[in-house]
Amino acid sequence: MAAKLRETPLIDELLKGPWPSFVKEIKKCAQNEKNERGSARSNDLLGVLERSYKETIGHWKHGGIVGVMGYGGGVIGRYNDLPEEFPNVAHFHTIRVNQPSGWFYTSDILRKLCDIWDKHGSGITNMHGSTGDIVFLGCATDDLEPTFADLTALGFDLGGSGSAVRTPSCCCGMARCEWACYDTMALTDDLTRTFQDELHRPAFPYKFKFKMSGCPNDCVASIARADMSIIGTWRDDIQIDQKAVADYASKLNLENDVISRCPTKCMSWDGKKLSIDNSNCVKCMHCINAMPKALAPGKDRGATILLGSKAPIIGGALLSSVIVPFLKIEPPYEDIKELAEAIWDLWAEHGKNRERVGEFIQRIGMGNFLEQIGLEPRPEMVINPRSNPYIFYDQDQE
Amino acid sequence: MAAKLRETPLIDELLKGPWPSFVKEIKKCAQNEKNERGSARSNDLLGVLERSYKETIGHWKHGGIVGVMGYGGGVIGRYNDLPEEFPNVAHFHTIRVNQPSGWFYTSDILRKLCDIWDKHGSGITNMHGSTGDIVFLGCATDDLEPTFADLTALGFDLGGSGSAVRTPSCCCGMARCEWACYDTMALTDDLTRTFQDELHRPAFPYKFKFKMSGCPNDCVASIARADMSIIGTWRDDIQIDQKAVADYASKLNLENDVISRCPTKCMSWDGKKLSIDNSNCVKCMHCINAMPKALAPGKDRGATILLGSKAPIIGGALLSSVIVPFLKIEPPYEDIKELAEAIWDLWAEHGKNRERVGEFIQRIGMGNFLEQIGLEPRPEMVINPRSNPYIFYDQDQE
Amino acid sequence: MAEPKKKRITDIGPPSYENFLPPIIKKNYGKWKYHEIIKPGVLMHVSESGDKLYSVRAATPRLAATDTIRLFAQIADEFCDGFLRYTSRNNVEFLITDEKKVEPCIAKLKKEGYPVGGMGNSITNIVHTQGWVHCHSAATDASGVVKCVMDELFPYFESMKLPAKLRIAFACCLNMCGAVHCSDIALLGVHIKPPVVSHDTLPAQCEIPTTVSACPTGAVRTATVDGKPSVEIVEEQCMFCANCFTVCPSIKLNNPTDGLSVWVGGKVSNARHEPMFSKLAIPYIPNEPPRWPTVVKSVKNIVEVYAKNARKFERMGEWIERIGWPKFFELTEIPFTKYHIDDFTHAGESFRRSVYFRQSDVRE
Amino acid sequence: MAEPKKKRITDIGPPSYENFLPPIIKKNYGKWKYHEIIKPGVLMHVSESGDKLYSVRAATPRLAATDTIRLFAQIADEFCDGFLRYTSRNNVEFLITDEKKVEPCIAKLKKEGYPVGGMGNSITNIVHTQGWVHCHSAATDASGVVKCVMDELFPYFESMKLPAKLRIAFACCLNMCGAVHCSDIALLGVHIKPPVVSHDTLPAQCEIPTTVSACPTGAVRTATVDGKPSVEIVEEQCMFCANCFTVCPSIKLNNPTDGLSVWVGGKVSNARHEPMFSKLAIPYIPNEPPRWPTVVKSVKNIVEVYAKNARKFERMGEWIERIGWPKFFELTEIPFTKYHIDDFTHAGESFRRSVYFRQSDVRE
Ligand code: SRM
Ligand code: SRM
Ligand code: SRM
Ligand code: SRM
Ligand code: SF4
Ligand code: SF4
Ligand code: SF4
Ligand code: SF4
Ligand code: SF4
Ligand code: SF4
Ligand code: SF4
Ligand code: SF4
Repeated sequence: MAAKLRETPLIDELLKGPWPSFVKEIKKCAQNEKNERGSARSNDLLGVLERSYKETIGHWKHGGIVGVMGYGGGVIGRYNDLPEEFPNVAHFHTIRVNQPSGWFYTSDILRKLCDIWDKHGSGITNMHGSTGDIVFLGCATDDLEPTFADLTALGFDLGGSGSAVRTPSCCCGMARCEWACYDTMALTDDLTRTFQDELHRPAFPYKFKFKMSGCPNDCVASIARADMSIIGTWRDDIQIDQKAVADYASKLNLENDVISRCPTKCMSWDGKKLSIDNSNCVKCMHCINAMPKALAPGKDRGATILLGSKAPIIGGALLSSVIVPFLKIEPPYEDIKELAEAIWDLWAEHGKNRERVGEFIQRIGMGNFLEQIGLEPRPEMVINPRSNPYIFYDQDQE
Repeated sequence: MAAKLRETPLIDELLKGPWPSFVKEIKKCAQNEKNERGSARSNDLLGVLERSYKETIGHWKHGGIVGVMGYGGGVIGRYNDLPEEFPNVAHFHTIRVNQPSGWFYTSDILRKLCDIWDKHGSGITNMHGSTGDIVFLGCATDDLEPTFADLTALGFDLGGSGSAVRTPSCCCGMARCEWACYDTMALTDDLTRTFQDELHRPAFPYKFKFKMSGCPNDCVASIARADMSIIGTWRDDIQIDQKAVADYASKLNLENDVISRCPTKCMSWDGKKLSIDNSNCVKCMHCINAMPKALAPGKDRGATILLGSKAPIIGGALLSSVIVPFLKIEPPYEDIKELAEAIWDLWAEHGKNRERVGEFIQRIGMGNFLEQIGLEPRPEMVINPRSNPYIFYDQDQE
Repeated sequence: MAEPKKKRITDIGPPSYENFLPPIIKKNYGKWKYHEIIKPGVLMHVSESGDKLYSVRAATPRLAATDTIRLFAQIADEFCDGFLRYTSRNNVEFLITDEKKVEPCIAKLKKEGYPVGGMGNSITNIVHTQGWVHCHSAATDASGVVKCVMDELFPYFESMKLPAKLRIAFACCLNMCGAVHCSDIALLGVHIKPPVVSHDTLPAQCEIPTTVSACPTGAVRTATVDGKPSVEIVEEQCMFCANCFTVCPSIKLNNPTDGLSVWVGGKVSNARHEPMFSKLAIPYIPNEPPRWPTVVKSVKNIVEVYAKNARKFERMGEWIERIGWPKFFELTEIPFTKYHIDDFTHAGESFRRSVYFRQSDVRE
Repeated sequence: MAEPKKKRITDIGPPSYENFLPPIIKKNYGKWKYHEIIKPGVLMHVSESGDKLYSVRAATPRLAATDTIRLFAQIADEFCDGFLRYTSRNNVEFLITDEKKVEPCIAKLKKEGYPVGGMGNSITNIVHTQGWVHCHSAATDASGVVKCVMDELFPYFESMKLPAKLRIAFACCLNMCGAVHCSDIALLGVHIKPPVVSHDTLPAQCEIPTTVSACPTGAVRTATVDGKPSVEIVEEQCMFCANCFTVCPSIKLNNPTDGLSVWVGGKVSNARHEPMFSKLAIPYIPNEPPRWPTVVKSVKNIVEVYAKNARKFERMGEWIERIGWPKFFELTEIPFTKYHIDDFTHAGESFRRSVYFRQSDVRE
């Protein structure tokens, strides 16, 4: 039977209001009769949180090295700094469980995941973590291995942490979106499987994230949050259904809402026919977004590969930058895998500790980087050529 | 009588073609009968040049410290590395003579300048140097002081060199341009006079250039080439002569050439009347440039003051950046002078050797810089606020 | 109940997504033709075959009890043959084939307290992080602030009346796990006091060279304290990034003076305008639990000014770019301070290097 | 002839410009109403009073013999009551009040070899520097290259048929005295071999710490050579900026392998588009005196492609921005190399951080 709930007047204020309440979720766990140990943990979590709310300061300490046998990642260690007062959360680790591509589930599989977590942990989850994992929040050190055993038995495995490949993620792509220029879910699944070793046994200078978006709308924020961003695009003409355009013309202000919003002004509408100068289209998606029934990406589809985005620590945030302007994305994806491996080899050898790929490229120079991984320089890789005159001319040739 | 001209088959190729030839100019000097010593110098210069053309390498050495008494600048020392072969250009210094504002001359004053230079130097000049000076090119060390005496007697003085204020320069402004938003020539003249000491006696970490342009067309490239750029602008409404607009409408394609080229799209033309949303005008000048008879800058005129442009050595080139969004420019210009002096005081104290003001501001931070010189931060100073989260929060206040 | 010892399974990766796709998706995979948002929170995708899939999107607080997940499973069984998915922003989507089940599904979700919306030109769920619930690094709570902000912005979740999508993200420290660097509005926990070093424990817990080199500004210096090797912090050089804290457990940065900053104008999509970073709007707001009134008010103000002034299809950053930052500060009445002017490595790139700006005609 | 000793005059500054203004300018100072370019090289300014001033602009090679200046003085006497001025780009302008004198003045100038033009949508004089005529730092000649380029582009000086103004600048080394960093087309002398150190003379001539710290990449290191203090150059780290050479006379950088690079798309004015830096088009062309055929051909090619493709009022940089750099390289047939991708301090700012570019539909 679950223990009596702690008194938490401050965080109880967060039970009010229309938005679903995380405090209610923690309380559900604290009152979960199926899960006695877990409910005690959740109850102590309420206490810790109430205390933080009173003191305006957190009560968690640096994690130590905890994990499951043979894996270097997948678990984030976490300890409380008030273990006397809150013994049930003295250690309160998280387990990152690799989600299925596109976050599709059946009710059946979700229930089985819940069973495992109720058996071993706090019952608190994040659906999902910011990288994409199913996050089991609040596991004692001793429970890690049994949880892992049950997870693998169900067909799940851990996600990444530390200086390793991180759990790849993707938009729903072809499963439910008409704009997907390649099969994001299939590629994500394949890369995840191919790079299990790189994912579970950190061997890089720092973390490496993959994110796949099916089109330039970039619904997994790949360009901002992935060391390798694979973003769908096309290189032939936008498909136009002129009749459907005409229908939109009666609902939308075609001139204001579409034509004049095209960043390269490459569209025109004569009242009857929409024309697009596709050679000047930068594939921004706006016109297609605005008229999904009338327009669609071209038929010669593939993706642009970009490298290097990351959060600001420590040189400032980066967005990914173009490394392969266009690539057809087809199984078995050997070209992408070889590219990733070539990059890792170079970076593993020459990267500094805690230096992300994006920072590494900037430090050694894009020109050198391309030469090392065997890619040709292309003007699509830059907004503009250099403006400073500090050119490292090769000395070995005239 | 002038010596026999040296044989210069290579550079003689540069006598051909429609563009006026500098080789012809040097030859004129080498044959100048009024100036025997000077013509010998010019003749040797032809020889040096021919040699460089043959060997594809220059023959000038680092300058030493040469100059006129009591001045730290105004002369660039220059020595030849083949003094045996070309004795008349063994030393071949340049004298920078401060031009009158706007480069206006009378035939009379030009002749008098020529007389001085024929008397003491090679007869070769640059009209003008890149900073704006009248450049006398090719003076022997002993001739410096006499040249200077004759120049000052004529009412001229030296320009700047070294770590000092450099010769200020300006566009012709109100003298001959209808767009001048302040009197560039008067300000240039006044600043030059006020800062004679700073110009002649280097006391800064590095050079400091002033350039004044009367409007955002910036005909002296002030924003690219001056540590302090003073560029005319206005803040009320563009003056419109609707009748004249209508006249242009028959010559220009108003829609394509003017309206659609406005960077903020703040203009419209209904076939009869031109309207401008002046609150969105960024004072780019395009519409005014395109229709000078119809449009003119507003009446509430002044200037924007910007700081810090420079060539790339060594951190990369900079353009000047806004420090005072708008200032009325009126004699005696105390506000501008005080601002310049406040900047120099700070920079002289904290600047590194060979650090230009633009680099200095970036190193110490614009926020600190503004605080030190007593200016308020204004959003006009930036393209956008910071995107990195590395904020140096003050510790002395809560 | 002890289970019989089995061979240890490792490196299998996640189960294939194919196991979890509803038949309508399997059939129409890669063959969707177009979509329509038929009402707030309800997407209809139409396939080349004419098949129609209805997705009902409901909010979650992301932090979910197993019992809540079970509740969603039950709802999926009731309306969607057991098929559902989560989105990249922590919403849950019920994948319905039978149009008639759409309304009952919505009704059920609302009844259980999981409102439907976050589609089209709305404010959807806030991408966020751990905060005081789990992370050692947090300068503020995450879930609590998110809850208070979304309570206030709730009408924008349930409707589609904004000029464009408005994405809010939250991160509790400068590590920015919520990837707030490219959001229309970003909330970011900040430390504003320099780290405190435990000289006693440091020699045992930290690698001193790593700690020294972790500091991007060189503010961490080696020092000898009471005869023992340690480090000291040159306070004027610290900009509170917490990188020294990340690598050394004997350095403490959390402080009751911690608070939040507000950033605006970032985006990720390529639509119309290239992706943009978020830019600083408000440098510091103190932590005010439990309901963070100042943050909530500030965000609401920015949303309302944007909603009132932006043109159709204009994301926050596009709008600000059109009107100019001086106007943004004027309209929102947020004071512009020296903190807004970048002074880090690439600071100079953000200086206004032209005379190309709107002159205000207010006399000085 | 010895003059009597006078008190030494210093710090008087230049004579006041007021001494040199023609009466029509004094009268109408600040009261000009509008202007017209009545034909190539001839500006007419009309004042509020109705007065008209004609300015005839003639090319000079900048490097001028005193006799040439005397010639200009004489022409000014003949047509302009002795009034003339120089422009910010080394042209000379004859300030004529009497319209009837315009044509004779032009005729005289042409006859003397100083052509009239450089106004409106033309190519005006090339801003340039000393080159082998005077500077120790020069990687190439200045006046010679300028002469050859302008000989070739001469029709563009005399006409106004370009889409917009096209400004060319020239600098003979990376110090860029010609301020080539913001020009439509810029020619820049470059060294491509590392400096050579005279270890013999160095101890006497150079301050070693200054020399070491002058190098932005840390390629200059202290060294002991033959028992004497000196410096050595780490060749792989050198990008040939010549800064060590500037501060130390015992370092030599000039080399017969020196050459030129070509840059495009910069501008200074705020018209339509903010000022822009020039960007690298051609990394290296060897010095080919006396007529520099490759440079001339390359510049001409760029001008012609621009002239053919740009829209009215579009400066080089605006045009390239509209069509995109890949297209620029395609149209000009200039190869894109690794040198074009920036790798200095702010390199990352020039990377394409979006998928926002024109996809060429050529199969890979
Ligand atoms: C759990 C999660 C936040 C969440 O609530 O969702 C998370 C939590 C932590 N992140 Fe993160 N990061 C999480 C996604 C991210 C993301 C977003 C993404 O992956 O799309 C980013 C920004 C993108 C990027 O990778 O740059 C991110 C950027 C960081 C950084 C800064 C890295 C950088 O190069 O700038 C750190 C600092 C570090 O690595 O030392 C960090 C470090 C951490 C640590 C391990 C704290 C630390 O300093 O050791 C956090 C553990 C928190 C805890 O105790 O629970 N986390 N972290 C996310 C992972 C869940 C999952 O696996 O699905
Ligand atoms: C004569 C002149 C070039 C010309 O042919 O017109 C010139 C000539 C020299 N410049 Fe310059 N600069 C001249 C205008 C410029 C300009 C243009 C301007 O002022 O508008 C610039 C770019 C703008 C700027 O200031 O950044 C310029 C940027 C430099 C630099 C790089 C400074 C920097 O901070 O990046 C140097 C290197 C140095 O200072 O050591 C330099 C150095 C030099 C030296 C003194 C060479 C040296 O390393 O000591 C040259 C002497 C040449 C000689 O022997 O005749 N010169 N120099 C120009 C001055 C004439 C005059 O007084 O009117
Ligand atoms: C379900 C989801 C993908 C997934 O696999 O999970 C998704 C699904 C769709 N997105 Fe998205 N987007 C999703 C996250 C994103 C993100 C990522 C993010 O916000 O972190 C972005 C980038 C946002 C940014 O730029 O900051 C994103 C930018 C877009 C855009 C571009 C909008 C713009 O004008 O900038 C579109 C086009 C549109 O809506 O017109 C779009 C369009 C769509 C469409 C219409 C695509 C389709 O045909 O099915 C889907 C419904 C849109 C809607 O919700 O209004 N989606 N979409 C994600 C839902 C998140 C949520 O729960 O709210
Ligand atoms: C005489 C001079 C100023 C001086 O005091 O010496 C001058 C004079 C005029 N400029 Fe200029 N500009 C002069 C150098 C410049 C410069 C500086 C430079 O080139 O180094 C610029 C900046 C160039 C740049 O952006 O790189 C400059 C950018 C302009 C512009 C903007 C053009 C644009 O579209 O970007 C205009 C407006 C126009 O022409 O429509 C302009 C317009 C004018 C007008 C029409 C102004 C007027 O009403 O009198 C003058 C005649 C223009 C013409 O030549 O076509 N002037 N003008 C300079 C002549 C140089 C020469 O001999 O060729
Ligand atoms: S990124 Fe493109 S393909 Fe993927 S879900 Fe978003 S709109 Fe669809
Ligand atoms: S996708 Fe974007 S760039 Fe291309 S035509 Fe449509 S709006 Fe224009
Ligand atoms: S900068 Fe403006 S005011 Fe000065 S000459 Fe040029 S156009 Fe006229
Ligand atoms: S000056 Fe420029 S911004 Fe202002 S109205 Fe004219 S074209 Fe538009
Ligand atoms: S943003 Fe910082 S405090 Fe929040 S979860 Fe990530 S590392 Fe922890
Ligand atoms: S918080 Fe950051 S800036 Fe401050 S001392 Fe630590 S690492 Fe250095
Ligand atoms: S650009 Fe270089 S070589 Fe040319 S004059 Fe200036 S310093 Fe001398
Ligand atoms: S030329 Fe420049 S980069 Fe090369 S050694 Fe000298 S200072 Fe360093």
